[in-house]
Amino acid sequence: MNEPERLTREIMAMIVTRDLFDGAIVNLGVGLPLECANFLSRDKEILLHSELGLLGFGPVVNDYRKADPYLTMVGGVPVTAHPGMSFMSHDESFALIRGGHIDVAVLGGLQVDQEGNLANTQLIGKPAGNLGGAQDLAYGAKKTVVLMYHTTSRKEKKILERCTLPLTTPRCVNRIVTDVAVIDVENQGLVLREVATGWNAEMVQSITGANLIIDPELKEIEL
Amino acid sequence: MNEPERLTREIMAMIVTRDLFDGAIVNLGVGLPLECANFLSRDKEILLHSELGLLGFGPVVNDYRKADPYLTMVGGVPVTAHPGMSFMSHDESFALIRGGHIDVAVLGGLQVDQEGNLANTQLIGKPAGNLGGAQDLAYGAKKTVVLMYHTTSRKEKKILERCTLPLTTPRCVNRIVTDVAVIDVENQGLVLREVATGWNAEMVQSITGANLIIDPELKEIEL
Amino acid sequence: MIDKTIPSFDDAVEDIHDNAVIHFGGFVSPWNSPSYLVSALARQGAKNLTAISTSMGRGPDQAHLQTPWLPEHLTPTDFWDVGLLAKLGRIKKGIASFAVGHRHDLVYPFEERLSRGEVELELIGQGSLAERIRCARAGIPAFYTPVGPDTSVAEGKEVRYFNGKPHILETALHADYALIRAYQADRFGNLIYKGARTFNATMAGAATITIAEVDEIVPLGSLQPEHIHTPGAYVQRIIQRPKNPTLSWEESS
Amino acid sequence: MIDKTIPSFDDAVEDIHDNAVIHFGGFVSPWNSPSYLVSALARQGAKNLTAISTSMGRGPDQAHLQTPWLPEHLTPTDFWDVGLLAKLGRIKKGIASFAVGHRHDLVYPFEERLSRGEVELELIGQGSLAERIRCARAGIPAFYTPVGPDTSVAEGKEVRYFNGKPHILETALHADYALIRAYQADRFGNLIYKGARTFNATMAGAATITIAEVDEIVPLGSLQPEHIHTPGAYVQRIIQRPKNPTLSWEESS
Repeated sequence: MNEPERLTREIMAMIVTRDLFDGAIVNLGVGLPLECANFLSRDKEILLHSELGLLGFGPVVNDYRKADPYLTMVGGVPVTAHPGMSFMSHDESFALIRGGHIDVAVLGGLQVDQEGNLANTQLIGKPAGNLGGAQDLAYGAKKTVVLMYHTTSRKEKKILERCTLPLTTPRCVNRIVTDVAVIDVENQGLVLREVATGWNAEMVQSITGANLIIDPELKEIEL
Repeated sequence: MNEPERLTREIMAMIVTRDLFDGAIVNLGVGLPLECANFLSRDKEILLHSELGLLGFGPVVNDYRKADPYLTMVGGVPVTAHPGMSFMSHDESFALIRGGHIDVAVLGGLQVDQEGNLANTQLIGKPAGNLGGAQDLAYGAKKTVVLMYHTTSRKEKKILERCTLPLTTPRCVNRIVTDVAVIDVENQGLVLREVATGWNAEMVQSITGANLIIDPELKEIEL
Repeated sequence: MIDKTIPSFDDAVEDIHDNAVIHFGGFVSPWNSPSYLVSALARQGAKNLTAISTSMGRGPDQAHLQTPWLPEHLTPTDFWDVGLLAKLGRIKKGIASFAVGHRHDLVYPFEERLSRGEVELELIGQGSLAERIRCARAGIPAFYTPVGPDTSVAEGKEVRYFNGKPHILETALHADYALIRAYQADRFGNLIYKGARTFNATMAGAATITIAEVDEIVPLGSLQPEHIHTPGAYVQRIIQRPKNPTLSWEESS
Repeated sequence: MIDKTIPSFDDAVEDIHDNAVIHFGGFVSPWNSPSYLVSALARQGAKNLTAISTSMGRGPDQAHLQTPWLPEHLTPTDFWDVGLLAKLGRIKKGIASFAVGHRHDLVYPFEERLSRGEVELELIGQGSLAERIRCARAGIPAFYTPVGPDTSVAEGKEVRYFNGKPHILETALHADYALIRAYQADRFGNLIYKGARTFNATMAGAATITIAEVDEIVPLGSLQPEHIHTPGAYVQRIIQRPKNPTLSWEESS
């Protein structure tokens, strides 16, 4: 049986931004999560935070000739100024994170398990990992969303009963958004809330390494 | 025998300011120590710090009609703006103190003993004391100078073998400047360095509650 | 749309409940005290409050004494501090570095009640007080400080040696509400202070709800990003002081 | 008279000794890296250094890759980071949150030496790194953080419960020297940053000697007191970047 089409990274990002509330303070990890910056609703005021000491910045700069070199988020990505933006030191930036003042952290993931443990820092074949600010964000944010492909490029499962890679942060993930499903981490386990068009619960379960509890109101993903 | 004349509060303050080095960052406690602000050498740049988050302010305002209400030091005393002045929060202000970035703290004292213990917060007849920032200053400053009258208004001794009042900070005092003498707290005990005109070591010892080691180069106080 | 502006001081403190723990910002001056928030809380009536404040205040009768050095036109009548609430019997416990008047003839409301055993006091040095509040903002539950061993503040606290010196364990002081004062705010809650930032900037973000009383609310974008002292993420409510001072704390504004 | 201005970058780092512990400020961008201080230290030759830095750097060959998104006129050639020192074999130990290239084809000098077992690494999350450095500035020897339990950073560290949750004890990271970058300074050492203040503002004051490389030294009094981010009390030396960029780290400026 051929697998139904998976969602694009753009659609995946839009699922995350769909659920952000007006006024939310949001930190987007590098890579896939950063895609969300391009799909923020114009009807809502979302304040983006970046670890190096930047809050409330505007969209990523597309025309790099217009980039202000003093205004970059993590990864050196140039962003635009926005009314109400503020700057701070690295220690204050992480006081903001650790102190619980970030509403939503959107992070990439290598593995997530049914307890909400997150592994996203291991680098295969490297003598060490990179921790960055992921531990603090995953712990500190009021809600942690992992945005990742459901399986690896080699079709290995990434949602597991128990992570096999070193943990970034234990018991921190609230929601997993993938290219086929939206899954919430609840006390009783992983609850499948939404599936991509053409997918059903069985098909999602077949590429998931932990038992999925099917939401009685399971829906097709809509934006 | 009549006691020789004691020094005025102005002269006492001048002894302290005489010894401040160019560029020193200095915190003056309320009361007597604040008098030093009026006698800072014009040949030296001394940066005054105040706990509420103020560094490098100018002299105390004499003509209160010219006072800027947003610019007051501890005790609500209005001070003047000065080039190079900066403001900070209370937590940063005490990071500066606790972190060892203040060169000299000049504090008042009720009692000092031969170990350099300081008691200066007890309020007789009150249900509690006021700690203020004295504990942090006495601990954090690189040098702690106590500026106080040698005896109480009832002629009680204030320099003792061991403080009888509750301690503000243990083992913190480096120098005691009084209205009759300059005494350093050294490992071996209290060393009498200077005496006021008309006073000698014996006379100072007679109003001191701890043994004074006489500096072989004992001098008359000069400004 | 984010707009943290509250229409009245009464609205700003409406939900403060009995037994609440409250940070009171400022440093005993009319120009850095959240006076209108204090007076609104006095009218609102919440009681059994735990007050965290550098000073337990002078109260309504003596507040004006704070600035005897100022000419009359610079001595505002609308200066109220936590002493007003102590006077009214709303304070159960104070956590402060200044608890009493510094002269024998200055006896403040909290001090009176302390003498009569009606209130509880935790006296703590200003630096540890500031750091404990900053820790609440920063999500740090406890830290070791070299300030305080072998003194009254060390009583009952763990002592531990680092670098051969004794340190005591101090814990974070989180509050339900922080009442603070700033100079300017925008609707995101970004704050700028004028002069020394005192405990106002320290307490912003150290409570579940931070309420900032400001001289002026300015349009979004007026505050330069580099100049903002407290990012709006730390502030839940802002309210502008009245242009014409009210004469009594009993009068709404 | 206070004047913390140093005439040359070589003079600024002259006394840095072998085995020194050094904070390197910034956050991997030419606009916040203390590039000229790093290059002067490379020329000076001090070795067996312990480097505390958010990233162990890209080194001289790959530094320009940091900003591939910028047009050429905004891609400066005078960008050097701690990776230059790693390349030259001057680093004994790194304390960092980013230790290696984030792609397989990006292998940086520190990473190469780490693979060969020539250097030691203490990997720590960015928030704990920042707080440990801030504690050094603030005279706090140790604190408990909720970030890190049950992960690699907890190894060998004390675990303690507060509010029913595990925390680990982290200790202050003081350095002998902090090499930082700011936008403007006056002769007192007061600093203003442009944009996000990164680790530069965190490290200022966390070392015995803080050396600030700035775009511009301005006359005393030019910086408004409310706008100063780092008070001069935290800074021992300041030095202005050259108007015309040097082309190689081997060239003095």
